[in-house]
Amino acid sequence: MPYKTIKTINVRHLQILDESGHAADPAEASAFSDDQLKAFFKALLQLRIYNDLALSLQREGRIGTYPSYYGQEAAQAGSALAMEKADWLFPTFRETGVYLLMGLPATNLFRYWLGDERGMKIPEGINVMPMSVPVGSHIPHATGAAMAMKYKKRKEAAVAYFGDGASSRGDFHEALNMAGVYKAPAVFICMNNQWAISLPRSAQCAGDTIAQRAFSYGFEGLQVDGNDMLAVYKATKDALDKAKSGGGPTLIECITYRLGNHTTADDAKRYRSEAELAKWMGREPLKRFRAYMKDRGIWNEDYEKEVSAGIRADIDKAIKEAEATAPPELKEIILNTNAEQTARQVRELEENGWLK
Amino acid sequence: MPYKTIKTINVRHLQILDESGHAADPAEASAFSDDQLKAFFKALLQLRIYNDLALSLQREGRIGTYPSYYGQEAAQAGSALAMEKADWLFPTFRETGVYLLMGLPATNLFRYWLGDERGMKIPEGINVMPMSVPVGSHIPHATGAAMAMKYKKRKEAAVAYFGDGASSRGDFHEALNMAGVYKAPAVFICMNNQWAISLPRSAQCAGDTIAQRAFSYGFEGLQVDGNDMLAVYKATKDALDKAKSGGGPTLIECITYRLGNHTTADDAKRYRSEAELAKWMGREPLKRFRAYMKDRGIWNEDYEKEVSAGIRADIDKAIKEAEATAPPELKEIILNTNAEQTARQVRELEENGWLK
Amino acid sequence: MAEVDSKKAVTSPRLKVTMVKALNMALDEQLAADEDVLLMGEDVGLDGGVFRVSDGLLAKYGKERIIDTPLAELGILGAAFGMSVYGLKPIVEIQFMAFIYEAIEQVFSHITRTRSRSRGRFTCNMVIRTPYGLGIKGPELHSDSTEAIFCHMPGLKVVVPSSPYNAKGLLAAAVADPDPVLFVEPARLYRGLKAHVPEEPYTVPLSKAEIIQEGSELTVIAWGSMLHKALEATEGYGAEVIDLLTLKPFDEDTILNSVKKTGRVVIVHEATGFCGLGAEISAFIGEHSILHLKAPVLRCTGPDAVVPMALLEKYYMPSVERIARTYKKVMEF
Amino acid sequence: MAEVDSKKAVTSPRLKVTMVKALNMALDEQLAADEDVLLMGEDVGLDGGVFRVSDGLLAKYGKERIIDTPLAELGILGAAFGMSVYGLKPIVEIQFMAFIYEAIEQVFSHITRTRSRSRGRFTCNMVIRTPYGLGIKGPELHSDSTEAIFCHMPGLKVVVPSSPYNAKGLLAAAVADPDPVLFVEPARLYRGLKAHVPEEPYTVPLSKAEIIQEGSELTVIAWGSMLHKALEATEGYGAEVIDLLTLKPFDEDTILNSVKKTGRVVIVHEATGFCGLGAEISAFIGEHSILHLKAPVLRCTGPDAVVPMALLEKYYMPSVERIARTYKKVMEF
Ligand SMILES: Cc1ncc(C[n+]2csc(CCOP(=O)(O)OP(=O)(O)O)c2C)c(N)n1
Ligand SMILES: Cc1ncc(C[n+]2csc(CCOP(=O)(O)OP(=O)(O)O)c2C)c(N)n1
Ligand SMILES: [Mg+2]
Ligand SMILES: [Mg+2]
Repeated sequence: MPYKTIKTINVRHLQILDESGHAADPAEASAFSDDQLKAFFKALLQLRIYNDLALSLQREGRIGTYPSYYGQEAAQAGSALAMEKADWLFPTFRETGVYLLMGLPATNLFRYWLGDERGMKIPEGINVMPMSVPVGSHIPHATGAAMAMKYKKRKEAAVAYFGDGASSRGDFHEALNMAGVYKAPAVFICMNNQWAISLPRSAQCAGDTIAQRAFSYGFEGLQVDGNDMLAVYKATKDALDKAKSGGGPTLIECITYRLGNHTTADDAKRYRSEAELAKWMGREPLKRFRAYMKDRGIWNEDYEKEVSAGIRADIDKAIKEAEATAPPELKEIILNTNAEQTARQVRELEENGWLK
Repeated sequence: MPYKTIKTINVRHLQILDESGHAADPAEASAFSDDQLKAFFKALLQLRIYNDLALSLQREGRIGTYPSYYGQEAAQAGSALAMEKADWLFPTFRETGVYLLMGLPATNLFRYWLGDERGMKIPEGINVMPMSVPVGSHIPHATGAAMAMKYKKRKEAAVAYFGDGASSRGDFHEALNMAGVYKAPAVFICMNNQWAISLPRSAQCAGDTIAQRAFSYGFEGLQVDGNDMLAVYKATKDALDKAKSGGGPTLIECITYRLGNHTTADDAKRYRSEAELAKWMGREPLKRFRAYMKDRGIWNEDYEKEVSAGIRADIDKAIKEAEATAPPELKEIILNTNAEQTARQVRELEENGWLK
Repeated sequence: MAEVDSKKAVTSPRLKVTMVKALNMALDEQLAADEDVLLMGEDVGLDGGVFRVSDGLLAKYGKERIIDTPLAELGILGAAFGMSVYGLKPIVEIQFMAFIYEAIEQVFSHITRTRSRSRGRFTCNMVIRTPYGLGIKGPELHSDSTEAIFCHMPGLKVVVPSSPYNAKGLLAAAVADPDPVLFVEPARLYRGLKAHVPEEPYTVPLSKAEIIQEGSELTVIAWGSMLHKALEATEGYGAEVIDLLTLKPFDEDTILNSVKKTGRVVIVHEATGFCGLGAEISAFIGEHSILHLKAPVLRCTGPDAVVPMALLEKYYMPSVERIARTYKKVMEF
Repeated sequence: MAEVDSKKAVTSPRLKVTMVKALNMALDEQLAADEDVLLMGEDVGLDGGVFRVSDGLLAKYGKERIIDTPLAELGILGAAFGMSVYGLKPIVEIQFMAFIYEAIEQVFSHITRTRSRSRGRFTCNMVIRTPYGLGIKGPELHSDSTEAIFCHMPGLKVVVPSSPYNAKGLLAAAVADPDPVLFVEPARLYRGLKAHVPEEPYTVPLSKAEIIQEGSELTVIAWGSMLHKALEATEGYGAEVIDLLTLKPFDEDTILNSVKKTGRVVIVHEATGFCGLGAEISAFIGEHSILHLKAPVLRCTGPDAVVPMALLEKYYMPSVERIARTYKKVMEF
């Protein structure tokens, strides 16, 4: 045979808790302390409750179109909790939970979902970029920020979040390729929730995994059980450590599932089966985590009630604050376009009566 | 260990003639008949001579900027000769040799290099698109044409040519991904000539091969010795056959080398070493093919002289014809913009005196 | 919202439908009439498109003709280009206008240049459909109106319907056109108005504007989403309202004839003013009709600012009041 | 080619240099002055850029600051955006203007919107340099001039130098500007003219036009590559010639003051006319100065056609004769 094999690539997968929530890898699982587990559980609950409340607000017409992340809480929380304050995050519109955990006040988020740009005025000290709407287009930003960190010789990493759909976009490719070339301290987290609106993952790309794409860019890609908070945390942490110690980028494909509609403007029943939904409902991250907490003897109903109540109170307060915020002034339409207003902009502000 | 391997990918390489031109795989090599070899040799010579003449014309100021393909003749000829008339080709500006072998009159090519759009008015019956200048941007066109062929249930394939540089572009990714999804009868031929102007392949991407990228799109990518005409021919033929029999796309990475400057406006001495050039000069395709012809006892100097003379006469005639062609009429500036001229265009034609 | 029921839409049987339905009917007709017509884009299949313009077409024509694509705008337009030079007539849906930006190179460097580049050997019979504009309280980047950018691309036609009737007829004409057409649909009007539309196929010609209201005091030029506001704001004036319909190449005669009559012009569009299409129309009128002008040609447009999200959108978009103020300025000059 | 030696370029020591060299000096100064300034693009390193604008900088500043990138325009601009929100000041070279098209989404959806989107938390101090225009007998797509598209993007400044002197000073000002600037360099003038340029750093302010020649009969507005032809064609008229320098936002006062004086205007640009920047300038003058106009504002531009290759380029580009004909039309109106 004139053909000879010149290269072999192995794609790895990480799971610590199995689908029912028991330790698939007891050694790894027991490395997490009780306190850590409790903090993780609180984060999961916080994300679940926020999302539920946001959905009700939307139904009541109190916020605009909202993209639920129901089912993806472990992937969001597991990765976010692995970050350090100095890391820079580049999320999409579905990473509401990541914003919350990185410290963005819930008030900001509710304002944003009302259609108020001020919601994405991220407070100084929180290095999370505003939600990126054009799918995939923000991935190169993480590469650039990571290149900047490397140039500045800072022990930081840049993290991009994006979906399975986004992995089909040219920006994904150019960004990961450049990150590989410059060995940039970047972590690329693909939230493979099996759907891009109505397009199933199988029709998004013909490759078996999205993770394996990383090898063409000269670094590792791995698959993680995205509904297993411990696995997501560990994979993210490992990737961040590697990035910060000069090991270059990593692509992490979190296998998860969007249990809700794409957004509140979508009706997933048009394109996917009840059976599929039921199957994934069985692997839902909170239930799994609860089961493992029980195994560890650190969960009971009262405990969960108490934690929930605290979270709910905080979010309720944030909703009140958000709704009590005065609407943006009309001059805001123009004022943030550039640092200084042009003559034309000044005229427009005056003629339209936007200065008052 | 919580990590487990879930997928293994093997990247293959094809060589039939070794670097000195002797059969690396005697069985495969001897499958080519003497007549075939002679036709291949003629093609290689034709390409070499055309390129030499084009370079002299450029030096004499008789054509404009010209991108030499010196060193890449086997990759161009080996792939082009594997095509059928009904296949559609989407080449770049460096595939002059492919145009010649697909039947585009050399006159057209010389006109084109003079800066005359009429040179790319491809005659009916030749399914080769005009040279694409924005690197990478034409790759999706092959995917689309292949999808159309499949829809029309025709046994044809669409072939895109592009460089190692182009493989960094988003269009490459989106095109190959879509081709994988639709199992389109497409063949993607990457002419990895080690350089994208001054950027070496190693700085273009950190992956070991460009070929391996195909696996992320769900189909095979393989590396071929691109200075081995037999290997290129066989790989292309196999890929075309696979495409036409419903097997989907293939990515072929031809490992070759641009022995000349990027274009006549470039000076490769600014960025690459004499030693590297010398190394690749030793693997130059024509010399290798000649050596194998000798092994087979079907080459001698007189034979080559005779073939060369015929080729040169043809090209000289084409140059004369090209130079005797009347310059384009001025109305041509506007006439081909759309099927029918708009009122404004008619005014512009009149006011500028372009109608005469 | 005012109902614009074209005078031409009088043949029977007629259906009272939304623009979404009218477009759906047009697509259905085109697909039925010519097997070389395909529809492709994100979510156009089972989902029927996020605005449901292609609802039901997958079931009728199958997934080889109603092609759900990966999330890859440049791949989509690039592949559609490959299909069209091969001989098919793809209709591409780009989910929102701002999402075509990744693929602008395909439009500008290939789709619009292939006829010229190949001196006519290869042509591109393609229609790119995309919704535009504010007024739907969409998330960020769901409300752009950047038609002017595309109008600056030689070789491209740009069309904007304003009613169910002309949406159906213009889309048919766009598919029939041998050159590429960008067909920009005002999202705010998708379901905001219903009108009678003939059931049978018909075309509304490209490059012809329609005079929606005759008048002799003021010429108002608008299209798509702004047309109805511009019309509403004319109350009290004898204004002639021109629905441009095809933005590039626009109907020069209809504009100049009206200007000759009125001597006063206001152009209304939602996009930011600087280098918007209003500038071209104004410059064109200045070049050809300066002696007829009794007042400056004014534009009422979006400000020189980033398109806002829901809370500010109704201020960014020219309102009936703002438009009326502009008319007043021109009338009182 | 006429030499435009700015009156301001009188400080000594002075060097007589090409625009390429002047830009190289400006880059060198910026890199020397601020370690947050980086240069990135295709072939900007060892090769010194295909026009040699960055010649020698790699040796001086190293490959961490003079970054040779993969062939990936959207990746380049996207990464540069990430760098700039992080706090660096990248200067990006796009090899030819037409090759920015793949990356337009980065410009339009991120680079120009981040200040607005984040209400000032994140800003983008980036300069994108790219050569434009015909006259270099380049291959296809090496001669586009699509500045108008970028002028239509709120939040972006667009600058075009016309001489070695202003190239150096404007580039310095562009780097200093806190917002993104598209810096479009006339390739035809890269080596076509030499002029005296101070060795020390200086800036030429953005948003200020320069009156290159004073006059009272006719206002001529041009920039970059066309400026010198427009100037040459004024022979015989008392024409005031305005070098716009910053296209967006342009210097309104200089234009209006001149129009007030002359009452006659011609705008010259190389890009196709339809929705070109000439349209905006003409519309603007019409809006603000109609009573001063003695003749229509005319544009002398490229035709509504695909930019041609070498053999036809000199016809597509406004020639001195074509420009002079346009002046005549306006003068004789
Ligand atoms: C460039 C672009 N194209 C289309 C859209 C419309 N759109 C919004 S989300 C989405 C699907 C995204 O899928 P994926 O990347 O898997 O993320 P998910 O929504 O599943 O979280 C689409 C098509 C968009 N926002 N941007
Ligand atoms: C989109 C784009 N960017 C930049 C260029 C300028 N350019 C022309 S060829 C080239 C290098 C191409 O490298 P590769 O793809 O390896 O092809 P090769 O020239 O080696 O055949 C560059 C940067 C271009 N033509 N198109
Ligand atoms: Mg998804
Ligand atoms: Mg190459």
